[in-house]
Amino acid sequence: MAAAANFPLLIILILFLSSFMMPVLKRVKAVKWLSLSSILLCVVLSVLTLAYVQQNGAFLYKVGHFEAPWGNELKIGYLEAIMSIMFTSIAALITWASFFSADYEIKEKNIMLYYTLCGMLLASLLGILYSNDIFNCFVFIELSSIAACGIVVVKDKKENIKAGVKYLILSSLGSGLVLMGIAFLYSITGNLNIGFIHQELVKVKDLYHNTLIISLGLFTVGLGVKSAMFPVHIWLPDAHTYAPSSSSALLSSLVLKAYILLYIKIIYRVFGIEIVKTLPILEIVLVMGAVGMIFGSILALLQKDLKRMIAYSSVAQIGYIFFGIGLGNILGLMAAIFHIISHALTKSALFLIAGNIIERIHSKEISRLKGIGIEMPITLGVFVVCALSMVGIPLFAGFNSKWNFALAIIDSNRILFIAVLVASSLLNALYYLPIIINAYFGEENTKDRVYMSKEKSLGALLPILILAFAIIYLGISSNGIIDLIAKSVSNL
Amino acid sequence: MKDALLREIGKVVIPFIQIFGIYIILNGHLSPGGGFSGGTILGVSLIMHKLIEEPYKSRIKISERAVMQFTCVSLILYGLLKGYSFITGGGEFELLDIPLGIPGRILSGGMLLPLNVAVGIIVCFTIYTFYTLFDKGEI
Amino acid sequence: MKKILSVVLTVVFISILLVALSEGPAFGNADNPANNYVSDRYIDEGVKDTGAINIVTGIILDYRAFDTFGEATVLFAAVVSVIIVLKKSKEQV
Amino acid sequence: MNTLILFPVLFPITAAVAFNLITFKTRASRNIVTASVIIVNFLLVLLAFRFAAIPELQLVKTNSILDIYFKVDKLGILFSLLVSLLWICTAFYSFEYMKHEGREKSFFTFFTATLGVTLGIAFAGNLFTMYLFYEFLTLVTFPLVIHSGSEEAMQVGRKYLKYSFFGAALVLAGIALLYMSGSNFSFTGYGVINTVDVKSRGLLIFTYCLFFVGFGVKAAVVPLHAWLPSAMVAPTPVSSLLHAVAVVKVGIFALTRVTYYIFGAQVIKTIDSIYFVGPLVVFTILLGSILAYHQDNLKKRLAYSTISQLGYIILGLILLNRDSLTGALMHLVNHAVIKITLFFCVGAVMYMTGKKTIQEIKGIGKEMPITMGCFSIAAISLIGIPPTNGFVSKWYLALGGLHENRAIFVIILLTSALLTAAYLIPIIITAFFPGEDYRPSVSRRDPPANMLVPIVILTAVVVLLGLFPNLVLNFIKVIAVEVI
Amino acid sequence: MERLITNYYETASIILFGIGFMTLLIHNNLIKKIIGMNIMDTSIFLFFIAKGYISAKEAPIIRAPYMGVEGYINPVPTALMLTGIVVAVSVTAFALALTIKIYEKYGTIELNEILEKGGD
Repeated sequence: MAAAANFPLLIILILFLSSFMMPVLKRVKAVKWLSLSSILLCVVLSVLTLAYVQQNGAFLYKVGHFEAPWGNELKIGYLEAIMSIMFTSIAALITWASFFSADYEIKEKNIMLYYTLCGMLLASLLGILYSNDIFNCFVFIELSSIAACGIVVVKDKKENIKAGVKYLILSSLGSGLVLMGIAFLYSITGNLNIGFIHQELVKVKDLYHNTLIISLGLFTVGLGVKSAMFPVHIWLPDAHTYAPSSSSALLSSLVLKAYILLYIKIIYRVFGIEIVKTLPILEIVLVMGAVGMIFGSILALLQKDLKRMIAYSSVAQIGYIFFGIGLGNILGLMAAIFHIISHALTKSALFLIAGNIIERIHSKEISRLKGIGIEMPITLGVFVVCALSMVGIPLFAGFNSKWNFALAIIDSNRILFIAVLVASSLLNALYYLPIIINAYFGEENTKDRVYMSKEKSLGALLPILILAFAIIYLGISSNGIIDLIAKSVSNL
Repeated sequence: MKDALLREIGKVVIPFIQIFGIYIILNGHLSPGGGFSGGTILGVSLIMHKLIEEPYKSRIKISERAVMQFTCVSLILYGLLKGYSFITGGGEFELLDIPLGIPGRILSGGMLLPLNVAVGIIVCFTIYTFYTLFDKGEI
Repeated sequence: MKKILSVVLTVVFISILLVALSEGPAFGNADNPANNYVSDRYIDEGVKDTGAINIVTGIILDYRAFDTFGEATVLFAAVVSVIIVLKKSKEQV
Repeated sequence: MNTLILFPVLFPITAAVAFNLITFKTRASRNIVTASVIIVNFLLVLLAFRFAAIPELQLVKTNSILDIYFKVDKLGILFSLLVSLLWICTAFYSFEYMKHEGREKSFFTFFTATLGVTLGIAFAGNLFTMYLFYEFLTLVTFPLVIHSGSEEAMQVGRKYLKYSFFGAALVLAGIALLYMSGSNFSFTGYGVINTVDVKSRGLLIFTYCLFFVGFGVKAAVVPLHAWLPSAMVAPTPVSSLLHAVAVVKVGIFALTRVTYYIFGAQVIKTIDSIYFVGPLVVFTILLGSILAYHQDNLKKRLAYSTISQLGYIILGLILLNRDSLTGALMHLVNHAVIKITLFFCVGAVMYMTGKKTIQEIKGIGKEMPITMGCFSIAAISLIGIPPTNGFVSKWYLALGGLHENRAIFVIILLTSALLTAAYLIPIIITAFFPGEDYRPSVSRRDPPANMLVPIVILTAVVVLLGLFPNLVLNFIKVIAVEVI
Repeated sequence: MERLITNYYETASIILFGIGFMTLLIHNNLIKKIIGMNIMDTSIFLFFIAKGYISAKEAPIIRAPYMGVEGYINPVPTALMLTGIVVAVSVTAFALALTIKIYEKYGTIELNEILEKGGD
């Protein structure tokens, strides 16, 4: 089992090396299977890592022969172990689903490169997750933003290029801010390793108060842009709408989350919550999160395009997560982390479903979805599960996260924010349920319409079914995961 | 570029540029330079070759597949070499240690030299790919 | 109007950052926090640890090789993305 | 044998799923199956009472909140018996009625599922389980509301969803707030909250108001009542059952649970919540009556009347003495029986003649004497004239008001009774005394037996409960003693 | 305040950073945006390198007379910025590629016009 300490690094290396191999391979099918099998291997390795962490506790892993402040370092605690399982397994499901939709959405010459980028994207996200070195994180951030942008423009349409440009510009803006934040931190601590920065910061925090505020502010805005925090989310709807569905699923469920996790690491590990509480940043994050919860939902309500609506719903859900972080207490952080998981499951399923529907009926309009529930019962069944989870009906994952948010709000003595939570979940209901209603009940409006849409094969539906089961499982028995999250939060 | 003067001078200059690039790559661990800078210079020489030889038949064609293969193989090589080092270092395995070599000689830097070469190849072909794609939309 | 606004914004943004700078350490001073035990060890032991006279190469290829690996991958990702964007498919050529 | 509790809840839901999968050859066969399912379920309810040794069941307990727990107590027995009996009547009524509405498959599927969910609420043993079924109730009744599928129905359906989810969200917030002051939410006779200190008082008031408004949405408390009248676009059996029994009564039932079984009467008294929620209730009673008076559409008039009558029940609940609680629970039963009768009668008129407004039904009493006769009896009962059951419950409500030395409530009750008379008597008068220009068109056309028999039986119950109120009253008095 | 004048390298780099940032944010022309991005990145490199500079010391290439820790500047920022430069180059290349494609598809590289035309 001692070898398990190497697994996180091994995961990153396997993903990188397998994606380097893909462009050389001759057949698309081989690329697909290589991609899936490497990700599946990583799932296994992540599970073993979690087992190892449960046995031995969190551990530091030096990459190469040199100790921490000199060499790069990975830190794997409960949080990283859980999240890497989530990342890899959701990526595996999305990859599996993309086998059936890639041919339809992506030109053949690009399919191999698409999987290359996906592999690198996943590896870079895991790199951001594991790395205990802030500059290392920056490199992976850049890699992930290029790769993420690449999987948006892989569909060679006019709108995709536009969305890609928007995404790349804002994304590099964010990276610039993050790098400047790193520069400020380096100039006052002389370290890049997260643990060592924290040690130094504790010593010099009174000397450089303004620098700390501005540095954390730069991180907040920079990572906020990348993870679509409310006022700077403007790239997200375009990117998520026009990208191929599997890319949208990856972007929404994993890419955004990696940046948020990095932000959590920066608050709790680099600065330390005691220092952060003396700075006025968390309040702003809290308010932005709350505003995002409401406005994201309102904007989603106004959309006519299915994927665009789901994208705006992502803005709202990201608002929840930032809101949880902004509360600044343990329960809030736990709620945020739990929501990261439940939202990743739900949103990836929703985007895959949207992809299936759009592929079948050749339209993105919500108003054209009438009666589709009868033609694609399984797909829409999973959609119902996801929507109920989003609305926060008990027995689904979304309820648990909402419940945790409520507890966190009460714990932090800001009871008025419960109103925001209530309003936001109501708005969620308002834009998800009409789709279901139309899908199942709007028969009168569909009498003269004949769709040729049929359910996809069971193999293609397997990923969303698994996701649906995961959502229900998280809804029914969240205890184990909450315990793990509690452990990970206490070990941050 | 159909200009005899440029072509002839280019023919003469390109080898020197390439030798300079190779020198920088190989001496990366001894003097300022290394894979990135050397690779860029090599890449520039390839671009220059393409520029001046484009209209003529004598151009040495570098196929897309070759470019991809070179890049990917170098990356894999880099990954394997460094990955081996990472894992042996991080996992503290008592496996075969790569010798560090004697400071000051070209073939000294232990693993640094092959790494620099791999990086050099990657950068070289990257620069070349960028150029050709921006120019014609094909490699 | 827009120009004035953007100039004002820029000035505001810069002055916010300069606030942080004004309490930073002095330029070129050997006692700055940035020049601490980390860089000392690189200089002291770098040659012995990595076998490279050029400490910078030693850092990027050995001490912090993981960064460089990521960096090479960034380059590769850029190549792949540029190919995706710009390469014309066969029928277009 | 504790799992017996689960059968009445799960059996209808399973049956509903099965209905959706099986295709019935004829209408009759489906009707027979549906009827048998509902009757069997009634027997299952009885069986659960009879044979479940300790009537409680811990189904799932994954963490401190997600705790699905069923318990049968006297209030649950009262409610579940009421629901399952009325469901049988409605089933027979709708076999006939739904013939002209169409899409019977979907109707009976959700109709049956709703029974299970409602019984789930009746048997819920703690707050979370109740909340769970409360959410599901919205989801399963929603297809019934939008049954016709028309654009208007869709709009109303969305309205219904909005209101319901708003209420449920408030309830959830309330549970979360409550969670902070203790984690045991099983329903217990005198409440689970024992101590109220000055510090937690404000929070408790706030929490109670959240619950009140949250469940009040379903119980149509006034600022949140608008969904109820609009939901009358649904077919009559749906309006009658859901809006006289299942949905609104679930709101009341949940409020009872929260008030007496979670907070406890003593705590509610201490925190003086009546000053916060009382005005709403009074407003509900008066506004409901006044608005009912202005409606021409018969179903809408009945809907507003429901709002006002629900106000009575809630008033009884929040007065917090034994008599008022007895009156409230009594009225819960009585109003259910009366209102369902009224709706059935109006539905019968609509079914036979297609007439919907008061002007149209001139002289209908001569054409459909039995139906309108029953209507009159029920109406008289609703106004509260002895010897009908409405009188009994109002008597107790008034007693409760007097107990509290608050004559104002009695005055409100009387005023509203007058208003009730004012909006119901004209219907009877128009029906039976059309005036001189009325020419009888057809002789007798009372509805078919399937519809008529439930109406007559229910009317008989109305009278019977008025003559022998002790049948129910004794049982309710025991409940009242148990909680105050 | 005097610190700003003594640290003129860093002050200049911050000013450049602000200019680059705002160019990237506000300008409509995509090429100018990319130029802004490069100014921004370069200013950060300048900032980092200035942080690593120690007056009157040599570049960290250790030749025969080893001068001890006191003899050389801080090598870390230099090493980091090598990485940073390559990253910036990659992003710039990708952005330029996208700009070319945008021009092919929309016939303009003004972002506001593209957004207007884009519609859906």
